[in-house]
Amino acid sequence: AETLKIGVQAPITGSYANEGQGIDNSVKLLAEQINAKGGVMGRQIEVFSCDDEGTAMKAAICAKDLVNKGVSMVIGSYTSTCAEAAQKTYFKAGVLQTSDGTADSLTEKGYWTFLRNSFPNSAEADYVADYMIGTKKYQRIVVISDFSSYATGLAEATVSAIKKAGGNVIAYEKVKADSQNFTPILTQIKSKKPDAIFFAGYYTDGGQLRAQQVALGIKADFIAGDANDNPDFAKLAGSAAQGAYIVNVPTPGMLPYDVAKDFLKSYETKFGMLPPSIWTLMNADGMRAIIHAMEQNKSFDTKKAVEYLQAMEPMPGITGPIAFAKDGNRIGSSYMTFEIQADDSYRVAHKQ
Amino acid sequence: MSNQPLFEIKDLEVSYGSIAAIKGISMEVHKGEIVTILGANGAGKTTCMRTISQLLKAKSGSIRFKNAELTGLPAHKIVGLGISHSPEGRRVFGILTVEENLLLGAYSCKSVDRKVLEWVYDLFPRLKERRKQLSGTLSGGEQQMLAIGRALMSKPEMLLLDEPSLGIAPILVKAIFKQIRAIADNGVTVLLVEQNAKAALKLADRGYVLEVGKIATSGTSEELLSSEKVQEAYLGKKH
Amino acid sequence: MKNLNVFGYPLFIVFMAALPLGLDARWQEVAISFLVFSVVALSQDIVLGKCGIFNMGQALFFGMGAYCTAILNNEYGWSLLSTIPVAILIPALFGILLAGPIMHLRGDYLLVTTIGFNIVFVQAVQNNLGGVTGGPNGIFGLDSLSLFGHEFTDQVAVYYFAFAVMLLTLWIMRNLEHSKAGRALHYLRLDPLAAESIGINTRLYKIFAFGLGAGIAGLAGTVFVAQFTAVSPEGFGFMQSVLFFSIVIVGGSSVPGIFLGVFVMFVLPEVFSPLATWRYFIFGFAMIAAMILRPRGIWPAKFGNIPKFLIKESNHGG
Amino acid sequence: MDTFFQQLINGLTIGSIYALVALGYTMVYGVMRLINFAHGDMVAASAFVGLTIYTQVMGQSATLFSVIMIFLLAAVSMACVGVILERVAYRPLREAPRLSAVVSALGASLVIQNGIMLLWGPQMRIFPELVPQVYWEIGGVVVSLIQVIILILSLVLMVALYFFVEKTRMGAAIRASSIDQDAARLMGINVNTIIATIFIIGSSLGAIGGLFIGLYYRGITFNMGWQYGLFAFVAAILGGIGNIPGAMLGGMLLGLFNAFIAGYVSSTWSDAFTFILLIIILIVRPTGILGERVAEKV
Amino acid sequence: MAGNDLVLTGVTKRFGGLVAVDDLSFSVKEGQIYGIIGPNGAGKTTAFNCITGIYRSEEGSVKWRGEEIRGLTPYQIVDRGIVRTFQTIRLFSEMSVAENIMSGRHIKSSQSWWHGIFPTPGSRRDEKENWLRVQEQLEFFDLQDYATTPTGSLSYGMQRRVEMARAMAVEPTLLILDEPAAGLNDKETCELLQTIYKIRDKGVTVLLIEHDMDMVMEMTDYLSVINFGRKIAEGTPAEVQANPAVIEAYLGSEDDDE
Ligand SMILES: Nc1ncnc2c1ncn2[C@@H]1O[C@H](COP(=O)(O)OP(=O)(O)OP(=O)(O)O)[C@@H](O)[C@H]1O
Ligand SMILES: Nc1ncnc2c1ncn2[C@@H]1O[C@H](COP(=O)(O)OP(=O)(O)OP(=O)(O)O)[C@@H](O)[C@H]1O
Ligand SMILES: [Mg+2]
Ligand SMILES: [Mg+2]
Repeated sequence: AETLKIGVQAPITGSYANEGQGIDNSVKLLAEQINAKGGVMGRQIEVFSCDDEGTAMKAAICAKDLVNKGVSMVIGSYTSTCAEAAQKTYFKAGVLQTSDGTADSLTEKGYWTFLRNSFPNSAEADYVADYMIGTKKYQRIVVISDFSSYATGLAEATVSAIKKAGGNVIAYEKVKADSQNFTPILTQIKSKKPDAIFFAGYYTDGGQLRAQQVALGIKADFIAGDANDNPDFAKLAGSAAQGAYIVNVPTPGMLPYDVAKDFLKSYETKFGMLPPSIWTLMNADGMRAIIHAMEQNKSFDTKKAVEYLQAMEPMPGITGPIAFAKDGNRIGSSYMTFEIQADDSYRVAHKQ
Repeated sequence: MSNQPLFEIKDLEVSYGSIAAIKGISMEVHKGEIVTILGANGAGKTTCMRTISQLLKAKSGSIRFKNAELTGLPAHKIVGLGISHSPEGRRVFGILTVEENLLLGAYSCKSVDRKVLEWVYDLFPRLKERRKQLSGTLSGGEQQMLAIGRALMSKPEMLLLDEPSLGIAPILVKAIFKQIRAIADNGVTVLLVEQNAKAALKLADRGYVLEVGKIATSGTSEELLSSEKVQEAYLGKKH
Repeated sequence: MKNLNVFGYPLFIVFMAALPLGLDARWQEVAISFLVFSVVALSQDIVLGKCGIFNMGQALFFGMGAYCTAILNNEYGWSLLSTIPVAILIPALFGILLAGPIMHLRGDYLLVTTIGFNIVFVQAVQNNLGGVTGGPNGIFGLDSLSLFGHEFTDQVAVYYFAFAVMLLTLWIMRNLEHSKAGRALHYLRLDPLAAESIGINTRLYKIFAFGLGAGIAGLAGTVFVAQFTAVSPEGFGFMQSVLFFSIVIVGGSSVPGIFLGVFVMFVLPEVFSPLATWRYFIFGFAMIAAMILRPRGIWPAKFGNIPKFLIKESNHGG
Repeated sequence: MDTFFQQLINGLTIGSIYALVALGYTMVYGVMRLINFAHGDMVAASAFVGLTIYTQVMGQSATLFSVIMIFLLAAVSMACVGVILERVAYRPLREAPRLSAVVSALGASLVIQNGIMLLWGPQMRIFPELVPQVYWEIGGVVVSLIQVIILILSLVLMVALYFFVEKTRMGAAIRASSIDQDAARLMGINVNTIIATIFIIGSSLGAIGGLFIGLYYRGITFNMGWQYGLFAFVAAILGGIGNIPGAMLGGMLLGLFNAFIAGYVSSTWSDAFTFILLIIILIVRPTGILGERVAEKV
Repeated sequence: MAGNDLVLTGVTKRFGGLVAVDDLSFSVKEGQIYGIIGPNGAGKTTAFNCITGIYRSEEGSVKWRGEEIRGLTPYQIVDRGIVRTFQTIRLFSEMSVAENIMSGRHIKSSQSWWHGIFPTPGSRRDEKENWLRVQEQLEFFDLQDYATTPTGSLSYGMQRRVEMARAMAVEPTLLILDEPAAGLNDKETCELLQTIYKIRDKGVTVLLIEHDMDMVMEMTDYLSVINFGRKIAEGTPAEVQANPAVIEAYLGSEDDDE
């Protein structure tokens, strides 16, 4: 019988493996749930996973691979870089792609096949700038990113948002992801006497940066972007985690919606743990939205599905109401700032 | 000659991969003798010596020393049994000093016997002069002396010498041969491989002539020196 | 040896020429990868296998070729095929320039310098050198293969492009074996001092090998771009170089050995892709086992490449 | 000026880790003329083994005793891995062409690296905070307890190793084996024992390096061995491979290069500049700073 | 200008503090078989290395046909017709005898490097011609039967012959041999002697180092004796043999013999 082929492109191994596995797991879980109810318009869902290892090249290869397998939509990837590397291939093949990648550039190319299921960097940047300048009134801000599209996008957007808000960015530095040793650059930063450090990269580096910042005696507040919202951040930073700030949309456990509670429960029963982060859930929402559109259209046509999504009223999602703008961006945003406590738990420090 | 040989080889065969280098040789050496093995290039002399030291493993046959079987033992056990080997091409430890080389020669003994060291220095006064010099910077002849001296450090009962005159100036060849005699007079049995047949036969009591892995002739030095065959092939009328 | 020339190669070529007809899209893609990586491995063989230069940075030239093509296409709109001369010349030139000052280094020291070059290259590309390399993400969404304005969307076209490049490489390898230059490489690998002492300018020929290897790898880079219409730094990292290095040694630095090596290293993993996580683990064992069982490689290169009239009936060995 | 001294301390800390790991490369190279590419992965493996010992054996206790036990047990287990590695992957290839053994080493590296991934998973694992985060600020320069421990312990180990190799009977046997194995056998030296010893020493030092990485940076990944292994290998080459003081010097210098280049020139170009500097040094001194201890005469 | 003469004047080569060759001068005339003898470590091989460009002497000059060749690289020196063999055999042991000899044709071949990529009819013809020359050498040295045999599996004496054939394939005017008889037994030495005569008869000048005094006395036209890098004597073999300095430093007196 004919099936509805859905691809997963995610970093199933590599540095972001637990995020990637989260995405893969939730797609499989959704597929199972839908198949149990008789599938999508009578078609069973068949899932094809491709591991992009968080690298752009592998992502490009995955894209070709998945297209060759004849999928009609792809969920993922986790990083903007990987999502971007695969975009054009999906676009050429008319395959829908929904990713939590937050780099603004993802929606700037005019590929109708791309649907962002998270909120773009620029939204986060505005929030961060407002929080740092408006609320905290920092005078000497350092911004650090790595080389990924996501991090550079977020960092650049933040720098310009801070400047627009009248703040003073004394340094904007880039670090190499996974390089572990950040002391040389932190030592240089120390000599500039900052009062806040904003880090736009991923948690694997963020935790170590924070630990080394404290070890070097740099007494600045550490504010980390959304990709640091992972339990490993605090574990990596060790006792230095306390007092670090993380900016993100609400954590899975905080989600007030019924859909969310149901989904989290089945996820936990099936996999014995909670999803690693909200990004997993955003991707699940992306998949739910596309299938919803197909069902409403009574057609598997991808183009029609997108047209429907861009026009539809917000539908209830795991991560809140879902709706899409004409450029494929998800509408809305709900950022907040968490402060890490001594026991590694979060305290909400500021809400939008 | 006593009836029980100190050292005995029986039907030894050795090969490199599929190439047979030694094709069944037997020989014996009695205590106190100097025995020489002669032969053209590639006859298998070095192969034979290396097999005695177990650096190479025999395909078949037996090698017995003081009634103990050597084949199958690991190479580093041989010197402990009383057989010392001064290899072809000297093989001194170039970045170690002369004295360090000599001390390593006594590695198999629990402790270094100062008397042996003095004896070696007596045999080769040049080595004493150069004690602290890196052995790699010695001239070829000095290195050869060092190699022999190093082999003596383990107080061997039998000494294997592989071409001690190779590439050595005539004057040093004479000096070295003289010391080999002195070593033998000290009660050490010597098995000597030489290219320089005339000199070797003058020194040795008996000899074996090896030809492509087989023993062609053997006998006392006098017999060999006067043998037609040996004359022709090795001592030969030149030109 | 004779059988290989009379039957082996023609059969292989005919088989490869007909191959895409029997494959679905996914396996066609694997087949293209096989060809591209074979060409790079052959280019590595010129440097490592023939000339004996311990080069662990061949991916650099592969990448440089790919980037030349990608940048010219992306920034200046050149068609992929028209970038070929640049994609050969720039890596070859770099190969020559880089080789110059380091060719006097011995084995392992050369190994690190070539690794170093590779790392410098990857970092330069990641840092978006000159603003054209696309940084760590690379360059995506390049044009497909086109000829005289006609665009080939089918990847079978890419396959035949790769196939042609492989044939060209094989032809050059063959010419090399039957020339003074090719022999010189063997001589200087086996004993540089002896080679120098019979009149071989070892430096010149080492640089020649390096440049030639770099040029061919660069050409393979163009094919790579045609296949993926994308480039990114990690495709040309040090790990890739290690793979090419291993292929040449595991293969035994002979042409059939290298094809086998590429097949084992790049195609088999696709066959066993369900075992993905176990793949490299098993692979490592396979590499060790291959070397232990066949220390000179699976299919060791043979010498004795001499004209018939020299071969006498009573010849020994050979 | 503070910044300069701070970078110096940072550079020396990481440099001494490189040096410890580099010793493993250099010692094996010295005797076997083999670049043991698996060494870096053993360093990584050691960190994971240490983590497991901490959670499974020591019951997550962070006392001084348990820290010492972690070091001892991890070093012993890596020494075993090293010996097995030599038996399985290198000994059969002693007579083979040199590059075959290199490829075998690369294979072993893949096996160990992916073995770690299969056993402990692909994600980053987090090393416990075994050394309390204690800092001293001396005139603007911050030195942490862990840095002091790493520096002192590495130095002690290196000096001990140097005396072992230069002044003892076993050391002389090691040096003799590294010059000429057959000649060493003729002296009654059991070369197999020597090689096993080399692997035991090298792997244990590497294991300690791995634990230092875990303690210092906390995040450990299955593939981090490549990164540290490569740098340590470069350090060994920089000093002159096969040369024990060379490896120590090379490691320290590399750590300093890294720190100063990343600090003063550009952190994004630090690897590139480090390698360029290395290449320049090699062009000027083709066998490393202290030179390789081999001489070929024609 | 004196024909194909090799003239060394005041050549000095140091290794660190060691003066391996010390102010050495001698001249080899066209057509001679010229011998160099001296104790081990006297600097003979080093002197050869200075002539053939493997080392560059710090002082002095090496003139060949009136041209200064000190400072040229080995391959440039080969290009001028000077070819050497080594004290330890350095053949390409994995390769066949024919290929080894072919390596000697390298410098005579008219192909340039790019012919290795794109052959031309001219380069193919050149290839063929050089193989024909290899055949000539195979015949000259009586090696036809071994054309395809890897040199590594030949006996030592045979390898010496291949090495000589390889050097002769270069068509040298001056052939430099470093202890060609080392490790040969008397019979093989005799054969070697005949070969060297044949080479000389082709008009090639021969310069050699040798420890085998019988051979040296028999064969050479003129001799230099070196000790500690310096020349201590020169002359015809008979003169040198009688020179007390040489006896003391090198030959040893007859009464040592017994
Ligand atoms: N490592 C090896 N591999 C293959 N064949 C070898 C090897 N070593 C020696 N042979 C062959 O074994 C035979 C005997 O060699 P061996 O070295 O024992 O001769 P030899 O009598 O010592 O000669 P020489 O006078 O040159 O030292 C020769 O044919 C040689 O080519
Ligand atoms: N590359 C080098 N580095 C250091 N010293 C060297 C080097 N080459 C030669 N020597 C030294 O120079 C001196 C002369 O050596 P050379 O090889 O020329 O001697 P030789 O006369 O050829 O001796 P033999 O007859 O033993 O071959 C020796 O003391 C040797 O140790
Ligand atoms: Mg021999
Ligand atoms: Mg010499």
